[in-house]
Amino acid sequence: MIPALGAQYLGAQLPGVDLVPATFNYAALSPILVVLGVATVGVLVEAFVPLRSRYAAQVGLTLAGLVAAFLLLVLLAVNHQTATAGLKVLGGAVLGSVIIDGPALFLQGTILVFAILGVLTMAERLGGVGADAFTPMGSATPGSGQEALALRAGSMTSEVFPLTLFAVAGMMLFPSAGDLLTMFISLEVLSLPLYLLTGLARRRRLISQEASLKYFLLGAFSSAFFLFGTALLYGYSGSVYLPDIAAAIPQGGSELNGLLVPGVFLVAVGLLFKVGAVPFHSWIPDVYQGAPTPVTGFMAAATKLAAFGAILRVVYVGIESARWQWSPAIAVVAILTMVVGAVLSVTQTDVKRLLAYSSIAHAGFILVGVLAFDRTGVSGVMFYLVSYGLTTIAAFAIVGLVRADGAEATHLSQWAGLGRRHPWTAGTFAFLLLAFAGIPLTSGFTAKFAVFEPALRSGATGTIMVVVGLLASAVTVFVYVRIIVLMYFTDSQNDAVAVVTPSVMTTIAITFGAAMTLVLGVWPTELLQLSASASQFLR
Amino acid sequence: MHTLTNGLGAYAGPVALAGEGPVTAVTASGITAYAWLLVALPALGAAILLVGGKRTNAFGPLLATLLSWGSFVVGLLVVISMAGRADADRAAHLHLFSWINVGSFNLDAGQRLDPLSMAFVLLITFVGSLIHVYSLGYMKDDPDKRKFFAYLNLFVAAMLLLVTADSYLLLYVGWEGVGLASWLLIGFWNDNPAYATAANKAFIANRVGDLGLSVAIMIMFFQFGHVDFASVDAGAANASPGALTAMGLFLLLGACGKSAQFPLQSWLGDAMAGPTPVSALIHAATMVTAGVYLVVRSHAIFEGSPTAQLVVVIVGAITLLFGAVVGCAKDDMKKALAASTMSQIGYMMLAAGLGPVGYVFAIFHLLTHGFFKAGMFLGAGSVMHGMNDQVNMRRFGGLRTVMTITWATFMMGWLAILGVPPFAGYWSKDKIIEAAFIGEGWRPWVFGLAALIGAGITAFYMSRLFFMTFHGKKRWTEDIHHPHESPLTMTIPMMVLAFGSVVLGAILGFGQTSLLQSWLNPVFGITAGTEGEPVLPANLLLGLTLVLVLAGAGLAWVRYVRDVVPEIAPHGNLVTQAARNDLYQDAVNEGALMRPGIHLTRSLVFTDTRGIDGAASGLGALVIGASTRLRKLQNGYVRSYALTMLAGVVIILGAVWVMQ
Amino acid sequence: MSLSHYIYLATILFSIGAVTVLLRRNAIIVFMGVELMLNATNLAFVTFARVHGTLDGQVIALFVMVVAAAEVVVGLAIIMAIFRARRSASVDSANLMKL
Amino acid sequence: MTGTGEAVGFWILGTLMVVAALGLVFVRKAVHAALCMAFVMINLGVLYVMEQAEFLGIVQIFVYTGAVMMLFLFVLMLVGIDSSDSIVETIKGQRVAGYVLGLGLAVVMFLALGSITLPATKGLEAVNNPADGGGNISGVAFLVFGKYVWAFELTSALLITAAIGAMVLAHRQRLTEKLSQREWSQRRVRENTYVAGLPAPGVYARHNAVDTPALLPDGTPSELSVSRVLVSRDQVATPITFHAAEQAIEAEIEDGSAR
Repeated sequence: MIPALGAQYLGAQLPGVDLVPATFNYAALSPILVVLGVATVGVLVEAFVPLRSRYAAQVGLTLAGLVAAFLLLVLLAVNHQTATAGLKVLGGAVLGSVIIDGPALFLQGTILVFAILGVLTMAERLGGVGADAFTPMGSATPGSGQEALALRAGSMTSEVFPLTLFAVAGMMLFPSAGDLLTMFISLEVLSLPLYLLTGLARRRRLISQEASLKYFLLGAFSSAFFLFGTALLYGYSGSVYLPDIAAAIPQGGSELNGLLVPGVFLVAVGLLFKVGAVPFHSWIPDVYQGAPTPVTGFMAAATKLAAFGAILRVVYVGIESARWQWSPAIAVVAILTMVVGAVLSVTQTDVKRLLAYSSIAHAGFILVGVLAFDRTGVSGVMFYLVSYGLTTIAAFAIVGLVRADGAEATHLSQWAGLGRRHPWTAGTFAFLLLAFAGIPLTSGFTAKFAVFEPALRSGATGTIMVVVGLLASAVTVFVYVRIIVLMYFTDSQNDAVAVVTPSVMTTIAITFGAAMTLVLGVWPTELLQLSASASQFLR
Repeated sequence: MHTLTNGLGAYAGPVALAGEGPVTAVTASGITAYAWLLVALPALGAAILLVGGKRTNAFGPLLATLLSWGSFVVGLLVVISMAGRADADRAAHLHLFSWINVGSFNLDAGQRLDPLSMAFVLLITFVGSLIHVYSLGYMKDDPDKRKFFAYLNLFVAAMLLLVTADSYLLLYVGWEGVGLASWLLIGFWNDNPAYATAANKAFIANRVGDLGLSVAIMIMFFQFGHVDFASVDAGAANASPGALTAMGLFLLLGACGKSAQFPLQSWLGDAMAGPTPVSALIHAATMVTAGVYLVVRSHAIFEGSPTAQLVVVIVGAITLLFGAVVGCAKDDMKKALAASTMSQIGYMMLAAGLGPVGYVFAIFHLLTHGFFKAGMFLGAGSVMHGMNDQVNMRRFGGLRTVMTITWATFMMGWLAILGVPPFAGYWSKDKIIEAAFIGEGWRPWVFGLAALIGAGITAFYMSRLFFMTFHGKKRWTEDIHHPHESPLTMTIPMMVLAFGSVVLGAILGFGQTSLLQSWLNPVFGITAGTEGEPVLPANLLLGLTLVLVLAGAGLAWVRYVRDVVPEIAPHGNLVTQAARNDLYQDAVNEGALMRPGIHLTRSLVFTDTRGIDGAASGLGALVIGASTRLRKLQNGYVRSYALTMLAGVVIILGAVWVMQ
Repeated sequence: MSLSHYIYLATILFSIGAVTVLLRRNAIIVFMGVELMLNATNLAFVTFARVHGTLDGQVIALFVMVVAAAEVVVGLAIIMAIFRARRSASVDSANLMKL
Repeated sequence: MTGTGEAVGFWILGTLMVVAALGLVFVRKAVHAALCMAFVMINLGVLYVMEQAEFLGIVQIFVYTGAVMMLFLFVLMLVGIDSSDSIVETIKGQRVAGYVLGLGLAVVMFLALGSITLPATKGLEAVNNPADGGGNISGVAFLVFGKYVWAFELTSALLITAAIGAMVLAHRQRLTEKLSQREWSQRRVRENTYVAGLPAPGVYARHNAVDTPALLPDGTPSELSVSRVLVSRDQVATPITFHAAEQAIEAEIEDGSAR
């Protein structure tokens, strides 16, 4: 906080510059600040706490920080809730750079829940010294003596926990950023740790590093597009603040229109890349496959949520009034995304890749809701993100437990007959798959309904998208049922494949995810109402 | 600087609640307010048995049976209280909870308790509970008995949810629930791969049907904005015939899947792989009739679309003949009964498609059929119980003396299905035949004759089954020494059902305005005497039917009692062979309709990557082909990925530029 | 000379950067292509700042440099790690995962 | 509109920059590409100064070119040159498609930009040279610590992440005691391998460089004498040329003795 820079002083000094001093609303920022603070403490833990107690310290600290942040957030939301308007907005936390309004609170809370579940799965040790999913030493060459030595010496990359926290902070800021610069920086804050986490898998290190490289190069490529788009929009409106851009659109004459549309699309490229929309999706299968499985689950759930939150904000706060210029193209993207995601998942033979393609298809379904241009669309999208995320984290946590000779057995053929030997695990997984397929009585159905319904009402384009969406879901049903049949009705060929017994942490994550998948399918009203009351963006 | 704007369109508040539509359904009160117990009791049983695990092994089956009876008692009380009210007040609506609340779409979960649903409730809970009792004996030595009872309870709960739901969506939940329970029970002995495959076949045929149902619901939603019965009924009055036809046809597709009607009939025979009580309950008495319920429940839609109605009648007529022909050639006792079920449901479907004339008869036949068919299936189970699980009728014969009770109860069912007066079938089936002859032009002749001829064939194959099993010489295999009568837990339910087969028809159907008709009156609003006259005099039809039935039964007596029944099936002529092969329904389906489905099944169980190639044909081929081709774009080179991205950017920007 | 020439120059540099990403196999050069794209963006920001008469564009460009610097560190670390494992900095050799 | 001086500067620098940037696509050696890049960046700095962004121009040259590009060069040196430097295309159609798309991007952007007319340039004179003497640097500072202070603080998270990332991926913690020279020699004797140490590279008479293997008495090169890294990178010089010269001398001596 810079209290010394008073407004009068600045105004007197620089008449030509429109400067306003920074005002921090610490209360509104507190959850993010807690997460960032704990992350920094985590870095210090890395430096000062001896190896023996480092794991416990990091995991405890991280979980405590996340829970504290969540509680603060709940307090924040409850304090500003009124009976009629639902979640009241809090206003710009820092001069409009960070907007804490209904959607922001809702999405931040969800990210924290995802983060808690994600950290629970990441911290799984399975009897080892450090987290089982992560390499003992990131810098050691895969398969080298150094690596074996590190394993014996009991070293671990406990840095993953502070890194995760930094990513979480970035994710929380991403959908609440009020200007494109803050959005860009949050994008990087959430991406950089994820690039690193992707490359730290314990097993199949080469694939993991490859995933990291691909993610990084394509991510940097896409954020360059985002930035160029921001530059064009800045040129268009003279500001990077979303409300300023929105204000410029109606009065902007045709002479600058040439900047607006390319600017919007280039910004969209950066955001659509993060959600994995076709044709910006190609990183998803490779990265999801290569990353450590708990990271994949966390990433799939939380990044998608944060990025869709940012899309919602850009669309509804910034560029909605120009929507006739850009929404047809994005509708095409949505249709392509659903079709390509669904069709490609048919021929996948690796569970993680299959879920990755399914995640692409889901991004398409969610985009349909975004394009409804309606408050119910916003709440539908938010509901979809919550239910998809919870299901995804649980599903990837289960994938991480199915092992053959200590390594994850991700090839589909290895899952044959799993239902006979591990009925509970396979049953839960089958249920989660049904949720992905959108079968009624699972959250997947309610969620699909919540995004398709506003789209149907929005007009002809919406109807076309919904029809394509239904056809695509029909294709994906085949894919998921195939796995279920494989688990229950084929004879196992490989007795070496077994489900390892997880610790209580992973069990909590899986149970919570699966239970919520059921609850949100049978009794979605509460969350639907919450998301509806939190769907008003502050402009 | 910041203002709370509402530029995204006003937030749509809650709109009219479901169930408060124009149809006069009073809010449930008294015992009716506890109708949720109908579903809750068996659901609780399933939950206890599944969650409780092995601890409930000892008392679980008994508990499940008691809870099922509890459900029956609740149903009975509701019916009694309903009977005490005036016609107009009989339909009650019970609001359960606010279910889905998405923007402008509000749907509450609730139960619609009207005479139609309560008729089903009584059938399901009564037959279901009897079969619970029967299973106590039948499954006594099965190690997984507890799971079996849990699934049975689950089935009863789902089926009751299906018939008491107040909206298509909640009905769909029950619909899927019975599908799940059926799948679990068919594959109950899934250690045997053939049984597991059968379960899968049923699963897939049902999914095709479900797709139809869900599409129908989507159309309804799109058309009316609601999916509860009240609003749909109200909306159907003003909807365009085209939309109603679309809804009707998709509903029919759903009904065909669940009720094993042409062309989705092939799974029912294979479903006999499940334990026999399951076949009796699910695949004869209750679940397979859900399609009929759906069509009757949606009568407002079908009445608005003569085309859809005609298709229903055609499907019913085809299936009733189809099932009858197949039934003539089957040597597997259960499969013959399954074919008969298919055929009888064809009768109901036909009746339901005839319009207001036929609804009551469809439901009437459904109820009587539920009794006598369940009774016969239990009889079949009893025979299998005594004969080391044999099902080949050519190795039965002369069981009358050793299984007297089974023989006697089975005979009641046999007489009932034949339509011999005064047994139950006489009252219901002959009415359908009569109704089929009502109308103008070619229709009464085609459909009436189909129903009439069907009755004759039915008499033949059912008598064949009865005689081959219980009469004639013993043709038992060597390993069977002492066939024995089943224990009381099994025979008592059989006796109860046999009693029903005898008297139920007369109770419900006697008189000018029968009991059932006046009971269902508030639902359909039919008054007696409005149905018109058949093209042939009713008495002549009755006589013709009886003659055909006698002829059929006589032929069977000549061939299977007087003549010697060969232990190995004779080669037979082309027709027999075709019938034996289910009239090549699998082949036909595979070639024309089910081909994608079959290939799906195959690829569903693939275990290696090459399995995918095997799936490459039919509809799936399109998707899989596209998938294989698209896959090549994912070549692993990061530069290619970047290329895709840049191409996307350039194409979008270029396209937008061109548009402007 | 109109200021839009600067924007045209930025666009050209941005496109060249993108082509570099598509065509070069050395991960480090690919990464330099991304850097070139970011620099082109900065040029656009600085030019638009001049058009609008505010310093915001310059400040944003400054932040972009900071972000790019952080990105460079992470990126080069990842490239180094891959090089150590594979003895190759070619982005094409990293294609174990496909289809 | 700008002055003539700026126009001339723009056209010269702009042309040079585009040519240098194209070098990134076309030059074969990675080091040359990096130098091209550095050249573009320095010119960008100059353009910034021309555009009244003095602070940014200086930062661009000092920090970006001076630090970031040097980091690039440093890593390039570490990684060395290998086949990846080649500009021969291995993915079918990639090169053509790349050119087409690059050109396409430029064309669509040009079309879009061609349709705009920038508003009258306000210029930065008012903010850069106000009457009270605060300059460009103060103006930027006030914005960084005023309006954009949150972004500024947020970058700290990025920098910490980058630091941890570099540590995680590049820092190798020493897990075993470092052996002293004495211990090394003791171990060699104990294991009885290379007791006298590995052969030194390239010291055979005519040549000495670490990439040249030593020649064994029978004239074959000794793999042991060069670093494994060089071998795997295929950067080992062949000793055949020296060997041939050697034989030529020997032949000459023989000839002489026979004469």
